[in-house]
Amino acid sequence: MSSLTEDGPPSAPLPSLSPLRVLWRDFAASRVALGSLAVFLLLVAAAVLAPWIAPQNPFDLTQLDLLDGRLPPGAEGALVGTYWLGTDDQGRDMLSAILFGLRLSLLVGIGSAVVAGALGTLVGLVAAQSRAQAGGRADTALMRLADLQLSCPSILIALMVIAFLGRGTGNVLLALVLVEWAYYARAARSAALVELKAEYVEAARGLVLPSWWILLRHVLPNCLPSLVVIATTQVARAIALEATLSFLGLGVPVTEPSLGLLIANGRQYVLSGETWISLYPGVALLLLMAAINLAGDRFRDALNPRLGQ
Amino acid sequence: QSNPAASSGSRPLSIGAISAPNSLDPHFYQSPTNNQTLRQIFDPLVTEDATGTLRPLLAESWRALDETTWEFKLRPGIRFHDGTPLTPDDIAYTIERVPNVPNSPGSFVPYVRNVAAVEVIDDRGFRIRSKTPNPFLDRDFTNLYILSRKIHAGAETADFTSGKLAIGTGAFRYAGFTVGQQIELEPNPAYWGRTPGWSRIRTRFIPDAGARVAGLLSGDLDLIDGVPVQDVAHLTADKKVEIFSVASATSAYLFPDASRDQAPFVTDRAGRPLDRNPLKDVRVRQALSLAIDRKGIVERLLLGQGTPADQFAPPPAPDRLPNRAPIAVDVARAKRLLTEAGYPEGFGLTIHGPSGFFTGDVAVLQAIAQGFSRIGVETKVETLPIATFFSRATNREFALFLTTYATTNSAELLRQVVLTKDQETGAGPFNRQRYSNPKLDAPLLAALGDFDADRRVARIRDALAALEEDVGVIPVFYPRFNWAGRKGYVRFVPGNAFGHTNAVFAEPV
Amino acid sequence: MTGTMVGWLVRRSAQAALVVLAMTVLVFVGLHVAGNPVDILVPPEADAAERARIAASFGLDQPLWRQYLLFVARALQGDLGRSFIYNQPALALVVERLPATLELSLAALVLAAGLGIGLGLYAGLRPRAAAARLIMAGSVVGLSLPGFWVGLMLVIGFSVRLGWLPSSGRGETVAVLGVGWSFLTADGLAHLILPAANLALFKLALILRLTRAGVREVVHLDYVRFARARGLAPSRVVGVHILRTILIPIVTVIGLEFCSTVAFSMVTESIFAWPGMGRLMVESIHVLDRPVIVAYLVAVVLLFVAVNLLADILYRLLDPRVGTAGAGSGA
Amino acid sequence: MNAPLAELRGVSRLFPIPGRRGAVLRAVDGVDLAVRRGELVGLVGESGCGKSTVARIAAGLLPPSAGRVLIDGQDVAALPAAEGRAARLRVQMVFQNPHASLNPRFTVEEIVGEAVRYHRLVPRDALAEHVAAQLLRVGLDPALRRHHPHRFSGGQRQRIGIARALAVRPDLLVCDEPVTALDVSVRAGILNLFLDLRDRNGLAILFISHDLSVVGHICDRVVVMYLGRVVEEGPVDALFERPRHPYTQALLADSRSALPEGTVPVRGEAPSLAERPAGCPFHPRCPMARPDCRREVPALRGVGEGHRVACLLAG
Amino acid sequence: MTATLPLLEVRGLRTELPARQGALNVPLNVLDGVSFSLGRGRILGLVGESGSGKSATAFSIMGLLDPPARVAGGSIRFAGRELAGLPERELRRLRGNRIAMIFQDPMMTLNPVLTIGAQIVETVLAHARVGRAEARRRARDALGRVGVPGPEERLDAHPHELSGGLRQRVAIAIALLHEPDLIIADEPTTALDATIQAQILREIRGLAGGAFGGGGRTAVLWITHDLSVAEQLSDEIAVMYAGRIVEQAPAGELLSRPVHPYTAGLLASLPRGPRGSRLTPIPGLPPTLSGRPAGCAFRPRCCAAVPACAADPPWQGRADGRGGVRCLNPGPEGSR
Ligand SMILES: Nc1ncnc2c1ncn2[C@@H]1O[C@H](COP(=O)(O)OP(=O)(O)OP(=O)(O)O)[C@@H](O)[C@H]1O
Ligand SMILES: Nc1ncnc2c1ncn2[C@@H]1O[C@H](COP(=O)(O)OP(=O)(O)OP(=O)(O)O)[C@@H](O)[C@H]1O
Ligand SMILES: [Mg+2]
Ligand SMILES: [Mg+2]
Repeated sequence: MSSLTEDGPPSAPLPSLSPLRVLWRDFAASRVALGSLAVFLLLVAAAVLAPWIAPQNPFDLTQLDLLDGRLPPGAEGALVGTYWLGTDDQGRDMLSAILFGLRLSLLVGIGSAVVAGALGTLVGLVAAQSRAQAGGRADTALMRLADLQLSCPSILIALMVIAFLGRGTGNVLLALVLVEWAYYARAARSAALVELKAEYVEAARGLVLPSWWILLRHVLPNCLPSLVVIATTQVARAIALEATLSFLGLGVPVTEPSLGLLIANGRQYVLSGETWISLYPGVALLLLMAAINLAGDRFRDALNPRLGQ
Repeated sequence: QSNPAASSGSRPLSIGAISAPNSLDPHFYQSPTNNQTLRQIFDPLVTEDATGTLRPLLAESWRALDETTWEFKLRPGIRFHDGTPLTPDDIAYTIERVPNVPNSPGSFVPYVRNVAAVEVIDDRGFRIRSKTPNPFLDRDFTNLYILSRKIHAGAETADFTSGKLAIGTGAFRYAGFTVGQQIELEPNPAYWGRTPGWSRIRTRFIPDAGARVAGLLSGDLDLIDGVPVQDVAHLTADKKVEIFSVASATSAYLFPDASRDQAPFVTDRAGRPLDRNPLKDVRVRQALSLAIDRKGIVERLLLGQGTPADQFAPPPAPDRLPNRAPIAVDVARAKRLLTEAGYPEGFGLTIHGPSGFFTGDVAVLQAIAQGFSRIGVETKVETLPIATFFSRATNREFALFLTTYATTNSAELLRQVVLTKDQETGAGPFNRQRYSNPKLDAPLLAALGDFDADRRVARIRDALAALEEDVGVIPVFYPRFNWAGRKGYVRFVPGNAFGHTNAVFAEPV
Repeated sequence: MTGTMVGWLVRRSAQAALVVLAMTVLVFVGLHVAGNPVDILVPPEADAAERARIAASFGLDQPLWRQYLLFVARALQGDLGRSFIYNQPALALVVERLPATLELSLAALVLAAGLGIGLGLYAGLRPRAAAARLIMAGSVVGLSLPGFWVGLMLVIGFSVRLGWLPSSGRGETVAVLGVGWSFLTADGLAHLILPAANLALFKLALILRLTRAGVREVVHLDYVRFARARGLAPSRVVGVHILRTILIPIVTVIGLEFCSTVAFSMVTESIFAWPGMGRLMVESIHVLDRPVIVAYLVAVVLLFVAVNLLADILYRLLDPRVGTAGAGSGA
Repeated sequence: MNAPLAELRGVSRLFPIPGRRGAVLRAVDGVDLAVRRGELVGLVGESGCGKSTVARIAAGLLPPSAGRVLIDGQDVAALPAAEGRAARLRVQMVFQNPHASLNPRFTVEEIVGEAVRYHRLVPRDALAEHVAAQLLRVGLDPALRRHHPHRFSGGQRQRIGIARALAVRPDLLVCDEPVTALDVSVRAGILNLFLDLRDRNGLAILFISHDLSVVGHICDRVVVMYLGRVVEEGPVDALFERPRHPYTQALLADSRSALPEGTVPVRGEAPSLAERPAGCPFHPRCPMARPDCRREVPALRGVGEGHRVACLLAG
Repeated sequence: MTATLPLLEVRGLRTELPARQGALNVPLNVLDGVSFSLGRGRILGLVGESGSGKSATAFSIMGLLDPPARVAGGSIRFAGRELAGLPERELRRLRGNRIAMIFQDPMMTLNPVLTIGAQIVETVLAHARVGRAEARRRARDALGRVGVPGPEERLDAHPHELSGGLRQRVAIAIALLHEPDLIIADEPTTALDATIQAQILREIRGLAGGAFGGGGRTAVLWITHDLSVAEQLSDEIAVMYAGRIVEQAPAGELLSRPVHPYTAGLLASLPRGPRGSRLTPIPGLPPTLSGRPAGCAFRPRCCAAVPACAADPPWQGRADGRGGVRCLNPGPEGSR
């Protein structure tokens, strides 16, 4: 693609945009990405505003009525007007449950991705730096730690966390972070190892900038694209893992179901034909994932100044 | 469609079972799964039917001669699968063997600990002497399967599991076993009684309910147990499927911490710890009991596959309290009781329960919380995997938890669960909340040594009534067990109230 | 070359041993905190004496540190203890089920890798084609739907409604090298398809996306163009020149995914009643059967090390520029 | 003659050979090199002979395995940390690849101003001005300072690299093949820039290239390397007029005309550094090699004013 | 030399790159009417600024443009056969067989993960029905022919184990495998040093001159931006600027008497004069692909530009038919 970049600068200087504006312009150039972002923001907004827009607070047991259990979509209920998406076995309005569940799933998925991403990236950068500059002892130790994590089934880690700390959203988050950091660490390390060999890093060394500065200012931004890719799949993975934990009875509290837990709960009603209990949360999850992945793909491209425009 | 070869004994039976036995050694682990599975290969002296009544099996008849002596008479002509005849000495051997099964995670010792000696009278008769009077001695032999001294002397658990010594007197013979996967059986042509006419029985262990149902619907399986409640209705409507069910001997109940001055997970409505334990007040316990919509739970969550509780003891127990009406919801009275007890505003409570331990456990706990919340007790629900749930319950970490107990014997139910815990005598091993009620203990202890059947039942009922009055436990419901089979191929008549599948009860049609 | 290889192996094994040791400590402490197996196992009729006997027979009456030291002492002699509930050597129990899990995981990986690489190549080479867009959209579905739900859907679709494939179990096996493999019989293969597909779905999506990204990067490189300039057939350009270069990150991911496959096979094995060690593990976790859990983890770590080793060897076959030093650091 | 600004004394550098445990490759072998204030020194030699390694050692990017790097007569490695950093800032590097040596995510302004800001070389409010001045100095419009490097042509990018180096006010620029990737017209502009910097600012430049016509045009002195060793060095005129080492002779002949008639061409490829031949490293390819070339490693000997050569035959 | 039909004849080649401006499709012209012809046994040097379209010309002929770039017009006749629009299958038969190409960077053109032997053998097998053993023998011979020492052992080497010079010679050996009629070399010696470059130039020269079984019938299109290399090697030189050939002439003449101001500018920027004297680069910047001015694209940088240059300057052929120039105001002193 070198030929493309030989395309010189325009003779008249463009108005200088701030980097964020440029990022946004490049991102917005794709209609699919804009659409995905809109869907994503809509879902986030719906999740954030859930307490105000949901017909019911599905986490509040006094608002539930067993007698409204497993009503099909569109049924009229005793406590809430119309259950547009039906109800689950406890009589939870599915629409409300999905809105609130989205909140939890976003918190769990994105929260764990952010925390694990930050932690794992830091570990990966430190490991790469140690390998590139200091003989790699720290690298070996950290990577073995990552091995330890990767070879220990995530479900067992989650069980232990929940055994130590009890069941709860925060603990699920912690378990997911413990499960995920190693992926980021490895990805960050391998990307950073490549970047650390790049000439611009050498140039920065020549300018007598300290290692941490180089790692954070030069290496990290250049590792971001691959980390964004990992992050988008890891968000999906975290949400799926949370759902799986719920399926195994280890996830978030049952009275405060996430999307995954809603699906897990609804699964038992699939054969009996009450498919809406798992189907609608599934559709919501799918929408969320598609939006995150498509927007993430574009974001990665936009992060690359070469592909911009 | 009916099979032309029906009932000719040439048809195989393929069963999908919810759980698997962990060994084929009948004395290795005392659990309903093991007992039901092994009951196909081995026989006990006495058995218990679906109404909790004892019936003869290997023993043709028995009676207590005095408070510590019981005389049994074996059925004539019983042979093990290899042709070895059954003798009274085999009973002695069986009792000798039970305490000597190494590494058992739950042995049959409690059933035989009280046996002082086995005396052989002749080639069919023998006497069992007990150390202390035990009116329930015959009941203790319902799950103890008889082995042969000749065949099984020195047998190790592994010898059974490998099939080598899986030799019993039962209706079926061992034909293959893979731990955790499946067991295969073939009919025992020399069986003394009638054997169901299956050419071969293959039981596969499929823990996932959806997979079992799907297996049945797709024709991979002929009979499944543990049919999930939500599938009962549509399977009943399915022309190719037939549902078989039995009222179980299981009682699902809430166990409040009524003994400590301060209990964990009890707070005021704002979440601050309380200086006293409201659950200690019988009015509060009563209020909680009245807040539960048992009918709603059974009808809506269990879809009718159960019975709302009217007392602690389950329906198949002959000695339970008669003529009780199901406990109805009464929110007004419950609120009144709370006010009387000094909690007009209610309080905060977290209730615990296992997840995946019994049908609908998670859903039921939430429904209970719904009810509690309605009378002002702000209730949170925490369900735990059974791996941690029971340990924490045993460590008294919960204020109130949901669990079950299965038995057809009310005396046993009370002794195990609510009798004042006593390390010496081993009383109340499952009394995890350390409940203690002298008004219950006295009649119960008397009943446990009483050989007069009528008086014993009366005393047991006194104890049950005392428990009911004090609301020591809050009974919720009694589940129903369901099986589903291919219509026109198999009929299942559950022979007892403990669930799990036993091909002895499956008849070809 | 071989000398350094042996040294590298030794180092790697020592590290694996450390990992195992750390893991066992975690498991001992974790399970100790989680609960007491006696509470789960005891039959309702049991009394206090019986409980004490059970605890003693499992060694659970000892303080935890002594239990651990005892375990280490025995483990050094190759004895990982007996299962609390099966009374069989835990390792044997796990190893007995290893083939089933391996077979399932490998089938899933092969499926995921085969389809993922194939579709990824297509989507990468023809990024604008409608089919390619469809494939990419499908991959999002694969990433986001929970496996336990998809599994049931597969069963409903292919077993219940269509009746094409069996719904659960492992089917007929053929013994090769003393262990039973089901992919060698038609019946076994039929049983394998659904669980493998279920397990493969997530990985399929991942590998697909990875392959596509790799192709997009490599397809413009000079040597690919040079290969075309030499008049090579498209199959060779794509199959050798493009694929071989992008295979390295894919092999890495497959190696990494292998362990998560084994872990996630727990769910699949439960849904499809697949008699593998994942299901054993789930059951063991439920009853806190520590020896089995430990044995399982040991087996998984060893597998992990072996897979990593294999991946490293593959690297070297795929890319001659990777030296031993690189591999050592690559981990 | 003024004292050298920067000096390498007996510098060697070993690299482990990947895949062969314990085996090392001697990329640079006992090199002495000095650059004086305001001097433009050319460093030429076959690809892989260690030119870049020497450059990186000189610029403080790579520690030597043996030997010392002196700046203003002081051993950089022996200086206290702060002074060592200051000393290292005085030697800056310009890289061959104008693509790879600029962080693609930085704007020009960030690239040029980063180190200045970090080391607080100018007051904060003067930073923008300083950056603009550097850009102007290398002939770039400061209005482009917010652009990312990919929007610049190769020549402009190379100028950004030079501006980055100049921004920290170095005394010596080490330029590793700075014009190889550029085409002739762009190259001319960059070379002019170097000459200007030397003449106007008295900057010393170590200029690595294998284009002898360029080296001959701009350099004052030339150093010729072969297989990690300096084989000949001297003032450019003397060396180009009378190359004494057979390798230098071949290099010059080939660069003057790629298809020379009549001369004996140098045959074959340079052996790898890992299998350095015994004796004179050039002897396997040398058309005039004598038996003793195979045994004796020739040392540098003076053959004229500042002109030294390492060849047994040169007399 | 030969009066017969030229081997390669390019007429009005237009290669474009789709682009959008707002809602409009405005393809960019990468090549804007390139014409030249090349006879058997001749070497044509193609020089010009970076980005002027030299590689695009080569890839257009080979049919290897990176999509979405495509040939939009003009004709490419090879041995009397039209290549533009030829189906991929047919093109594949020609590539590597009758038309061979050598790329700039020897590190990047050989697949790093395959042995040299594998890459030569696959090329043999792509065009000849021979067995593996025979293919390997041919591979070894090919290496021997371009002077690679120890060809047998080199077959099993990987590219990274060879020096740059050797790698480039492997690429040349591959190009020569099937004794092609036309070799297109895209800056093949830029990355090499003088001694190695000299060796390769000698080999190419020999090839066109009849060595290596080419029979003196092999034509070479030699792309470079090194004017001295072009001069030494080629019979004729064509100079490209902004997607067009602006001047073509016999090698010696073009360099000694440049006609187009751009050619003159290129020559002027070579180092000459006394040591340390300033060089004279062409002022200004080459136009971007999207910002090429109408008419003569060099106009903004040309000091001899006249208003008429805003109209398209026509191609003025030389009297001897060997080239021509595209300039309204040409002259040996054109730009000075
Ligand atoms: N970091 C390193 N690790 C291992 N070997 C290295 C390293 N850097 C350089 N080398 C080796 O040292 C030798 C000299 O390399 P160097 O880059 O200095 O050569 P050069 O003269 O600059 O070549 P070129 O003209 O191709 O740039 C080469 O064989 C190279 O492979
Ligand atoms: N796929 C593409 N996408 C965008 N622009 C392209 C593409 N291919 C070629 N170009 C543009 O076409 C023009 C001609 O490029 P080409 O590679 O032919 O130049 P060149 O003369 O070979 O340059 P160099 O000397 O740098 O190799 C350039 O301006 C380049 O930016
Ligand atoms: Mg170099
Ligand atoms: Mg080019």
